[in-house]
Amino acid sequence: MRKHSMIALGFVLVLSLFLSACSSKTGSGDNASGDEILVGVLLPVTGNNATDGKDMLNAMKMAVEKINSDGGVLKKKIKLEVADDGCDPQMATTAANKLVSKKVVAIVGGYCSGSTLPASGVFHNANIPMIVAAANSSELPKQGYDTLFLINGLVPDQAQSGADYFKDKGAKNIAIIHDNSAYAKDLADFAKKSVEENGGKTIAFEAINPEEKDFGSLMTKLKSLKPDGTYFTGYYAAGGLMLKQFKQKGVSGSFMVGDGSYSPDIIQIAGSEAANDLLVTATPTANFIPGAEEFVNNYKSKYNLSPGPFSALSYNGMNLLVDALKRADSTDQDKLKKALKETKAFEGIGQVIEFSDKNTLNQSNFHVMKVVGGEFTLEK
Amino acid sequence: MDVFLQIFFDGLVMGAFYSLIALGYTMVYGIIKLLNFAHGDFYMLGAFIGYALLSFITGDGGLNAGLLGIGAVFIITMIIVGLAGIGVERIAYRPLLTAPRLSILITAIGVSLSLEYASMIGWGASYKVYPIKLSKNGLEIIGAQISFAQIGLIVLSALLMLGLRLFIEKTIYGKAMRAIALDQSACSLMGINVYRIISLTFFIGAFLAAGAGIMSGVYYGTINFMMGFIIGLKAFTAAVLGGIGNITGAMIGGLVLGLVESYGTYYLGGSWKDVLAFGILILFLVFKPTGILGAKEMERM
Amino acid sequence: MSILTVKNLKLQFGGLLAVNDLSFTVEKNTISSIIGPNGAGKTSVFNMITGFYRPTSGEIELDGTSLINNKPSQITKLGMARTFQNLRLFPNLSALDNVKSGMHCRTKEAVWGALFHTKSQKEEERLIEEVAQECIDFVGVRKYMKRSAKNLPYGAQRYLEIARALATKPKILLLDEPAAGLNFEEKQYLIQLIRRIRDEFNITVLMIEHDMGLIKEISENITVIDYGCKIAEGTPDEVLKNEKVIEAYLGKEDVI
Amino acid sequence: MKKYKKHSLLLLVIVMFILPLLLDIYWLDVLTLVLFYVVLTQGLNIVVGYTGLLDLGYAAFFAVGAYTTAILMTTFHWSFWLTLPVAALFAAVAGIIVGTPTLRLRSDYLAIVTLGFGEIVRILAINLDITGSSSGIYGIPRPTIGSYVLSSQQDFYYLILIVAIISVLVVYRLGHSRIGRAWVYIREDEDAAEAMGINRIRLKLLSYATGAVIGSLAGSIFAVKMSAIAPLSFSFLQSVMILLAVVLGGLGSIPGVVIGAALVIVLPEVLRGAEDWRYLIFGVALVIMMIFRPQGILPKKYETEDRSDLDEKEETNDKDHSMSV
Repeated sequence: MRKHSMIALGFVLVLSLFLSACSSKTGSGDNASGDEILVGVLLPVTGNNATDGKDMLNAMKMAVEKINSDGGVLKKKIKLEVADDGCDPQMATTAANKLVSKKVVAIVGGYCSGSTLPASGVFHNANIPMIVAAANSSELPKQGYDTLFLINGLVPDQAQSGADYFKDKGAKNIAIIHDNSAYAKDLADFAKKSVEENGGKTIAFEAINPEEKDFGSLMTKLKSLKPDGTYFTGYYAAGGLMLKQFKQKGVSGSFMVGDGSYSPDIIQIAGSEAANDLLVTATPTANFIPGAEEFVNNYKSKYNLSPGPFSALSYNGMNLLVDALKRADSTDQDKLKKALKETKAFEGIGQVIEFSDKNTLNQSNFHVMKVVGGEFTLEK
Repeated sequence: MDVFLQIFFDGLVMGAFYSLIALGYTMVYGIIKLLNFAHGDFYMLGAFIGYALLSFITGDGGLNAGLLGIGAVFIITMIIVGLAGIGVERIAYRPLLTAPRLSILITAIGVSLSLEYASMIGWGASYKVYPIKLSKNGLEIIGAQISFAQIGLIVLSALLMLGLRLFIEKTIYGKAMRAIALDQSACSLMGINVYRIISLTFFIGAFLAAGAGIMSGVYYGTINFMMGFIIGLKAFTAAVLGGIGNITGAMIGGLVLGLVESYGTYYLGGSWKDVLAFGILILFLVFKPTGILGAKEMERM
Repeated sequence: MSILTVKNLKLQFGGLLAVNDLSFTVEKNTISSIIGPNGAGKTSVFNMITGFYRPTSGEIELDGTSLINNKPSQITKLGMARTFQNLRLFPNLSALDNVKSGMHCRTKEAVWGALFHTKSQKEEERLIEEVAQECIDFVGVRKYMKRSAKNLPYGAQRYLEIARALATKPKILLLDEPAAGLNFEEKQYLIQLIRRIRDEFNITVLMIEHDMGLIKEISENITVIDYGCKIAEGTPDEVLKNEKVIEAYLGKEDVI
Repeated sequence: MKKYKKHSLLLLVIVMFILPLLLDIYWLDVLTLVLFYVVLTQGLNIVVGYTGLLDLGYAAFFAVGAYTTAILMTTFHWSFWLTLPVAALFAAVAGIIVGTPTLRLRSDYLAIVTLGFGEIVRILAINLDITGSSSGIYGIPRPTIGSYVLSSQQDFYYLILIVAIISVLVVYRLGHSRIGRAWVYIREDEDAAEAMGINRIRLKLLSYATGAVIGSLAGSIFAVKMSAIAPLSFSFLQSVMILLAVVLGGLGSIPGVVIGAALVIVLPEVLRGAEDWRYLIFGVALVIMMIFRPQGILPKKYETEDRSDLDEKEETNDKDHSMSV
């Protein structure tokens, strides 16, 4: 029977671990609400998407630093509480619950749609407003949460801008490839719809595995289909390799990628030669935005890095939250929700934010970019 | 026809990678009946160490390394990873050689996790880009294109495999390996240093996997810390396909798997590729567990 | 009256003919033996009779029922139990749990009973416990009952394996070299044990053995095989005088 | 003695029921996850711990439960409680489908085949429309009891707690029955078990099916708790984590496996500060564990008598009769 006393002991140990851990945590949480406003950040800071996640976090920290040095908001300083969602739905819910337990006032973040979806449900249940800076699957607004605000353009808009570009260039036969991630599949589905509505034809609709490296036989297949344009909706790691092999195989037509691949890394992976003429549908980064020079320079001098694809959006998201806090003049969640909803022509870097009745952007800001000489340029 | 041939070449390139990695699997399994889950991670380690060395000797990531330089990096990397293979065997597997199968399998999973995340901490989670650019030139054979890089890749892996074959068949060490595969305790009674031969086996397995790793880095251009996982599983499939424990079988199995995946991608679509690979694996394990080249086992009820 | 009949049994491994055209019968309530030099195919015969090997051709009948194409577990249920040449106990389990395994084919409670502790399940568990303890007492290893099988002295492990086989309530018990590794006193005890199995339980015993002294003492009937063929049959005295048998063993074993 | 054991278990259950009142929502969520793992590990414990069949694709059964419930509730508007038996049935069938071809395989081949099946299930979930392909299934309704809607963290904590207690009970009772003993006999020595009249094929399939049903139960609750499921939750890494919990705790040992489940979930949370280091620490810990304490933290004891009670240590002249697989 000694065994059972050991079990009991083990359990008591585990439980005391819980209790001590949570009591210390809640304690610090209460302190934070004294002269600080705690804002939750939900981003992938580990794992495959950590690069973009950290770029976003950097921009948010920059925004918070500026706000706090300007005297903060509601006479309090902003403090960030970062939780890692790892782009994994299960990790994301735990991370979201962690943020809720810390009594954050609001959330900024959300990179992968796949993990943002379940997390947004947690925040909705806790009535905490969430400003989503990057994730833009059309499934997000479909949930109808009044706590969820999307400041990136939506997938259908992006798909439309890609399809329109193809139409303008007279490209009719389009091959669409996605990487089976929630977001890429969504974008691919809408792209197919848009292409066909524009009178074009989807001659191939293919999926790849995101970790894939060899697209030899897929490119052989594309080559035999002779597309006028190929649209890859997945992320840059696979996008770069695919582009390289696309050019190696000499597949006809132009190669376009979605904003998941909008990163200088895609040029580096494919090589600047192969990346020439690569098209990207995306919301332009700060570099292309008139008036964003200051942001870009500050970012570069602070982190010794160029801003990532979603840095500007994250910066805007944080500033929008502060703006709404000021207008609400309270950290009360219902008031904050209302203030966010009533945002009128908030001027961020490269975008003017106003929400539709579904809490999505009234005005999409997607453009087509083109790589020339190893650099992204604004095409349309 | 040209498309058919083109897919054949595409499959051959993938198959060459599978074969090289499958060799290590099959050798280790043949000798100590250990399913070395961490084997694919030696491939990853090879890619990363090759990357680090290239960056180190040239200062610019190997952009201006001559052919000789690249060759040297190739060999040094393979030796370093080979030694890492010995290290892993000494630390993690040797204490467990007589332990139940389950323990050693779990250990292998632990080693795999450790290698992966140690690399992630060392080199970061994002994709690293090999800066060596390969020429796009190549030959055209009946309408199908095959680049010199692809030819080089296939030739190089064929040479490595040929070397291994000769080593196993002609040298005293190779003989000792084959003997241990048959009866370990008899070998130690005959005065063969079994542990040393096991170490050697791990060295060679990791050595070849590392070679495949650098080749993949140079050929595809990107590496990351998880790159060894899926390819490790595929290589295992290749080893089973050819008859596990059988060196020639591993080579053939790799090529067959590469071809099957290549044609599968073309006709069924890329997302079904892994289902195809695992489906084949299951079918073989169930209906012909001894593989293409394996002998028939006695029927037991 | 015969309980086990083997007719024209043949077993081929690839090109090797392990058992060739073997026929013999075992009479009810006898103690019989199969002997032969090493590699003669004795254990292969046992493995075919108990269903572990599928014979290439031939017929095996237990009490008039054909055993061909039956799984080992079905054959055990039909009333045949066996022990193994190299002890095959369940090493980590207690001696008692080892013996309980024999009762599996004589009981029938399934998941339902286990989950809800039904009355019949409790009854059955009591029965299993009772029979297992009886068998343990019968072979005399009660003092090791609660210890892991692998921690038992070697002799006790041998007796335990017999107890486990008895718990299946067999009509016939096949012992594969039961005396291997036992010392003189232990062998004497084994002889007593085998006799008691036959006399008290009316179980027929068929064994493979190398120890001629032991065989002479308790076997009533002996079948000699060499290279998979039967070369002699009869009482110990008849068989051991047979020239073919002497030839087969010559210089190989310290016969007689 | 028995009374003492009962009391401590009862105390434990009471503590588990009171805990939600003391914990903040984050730790409640972590504890809920631990309980999910308790259910999953108990299921896997039957397959790996009792029967000795190494299964590296157990997450597949978790997936079958989650997807069955999700599809029935969203597309066909079934009540949650009605989906449970259907999910269990599907899982049992899936278990038999996985089990049948693996029956004749050796342990490490078996591991690979189950891994392959696990991956196939995940890839199917990604590629099929009925499973919502890669984005999975969203908006799974909350279960109701009468007019009460289970929606808060607490509700799901209690739901999974009850299921965890039931599954522990089920696995305990099965383990101490004729069926459970037969599983262990198969693990210890398949041939000897067969010779004792145990139909190993039928019992192995029963083991797979029972394990699968328990796993699917966890999956069904997971679906309604998360209200959204995606293929990523049913990856190979998930299978490995469940297996780790079983092995760390001690194969076949119910309390051990419960502790293993708690460790596997709580450690990464505690190590969250270590971010990138945690999986490395995990990997190294596994290796060390296997070398120095392969039987797990709280191993199952089969000797019912204390070794120290025996007067002398007798020479055990046993030949090597370990499984010659």
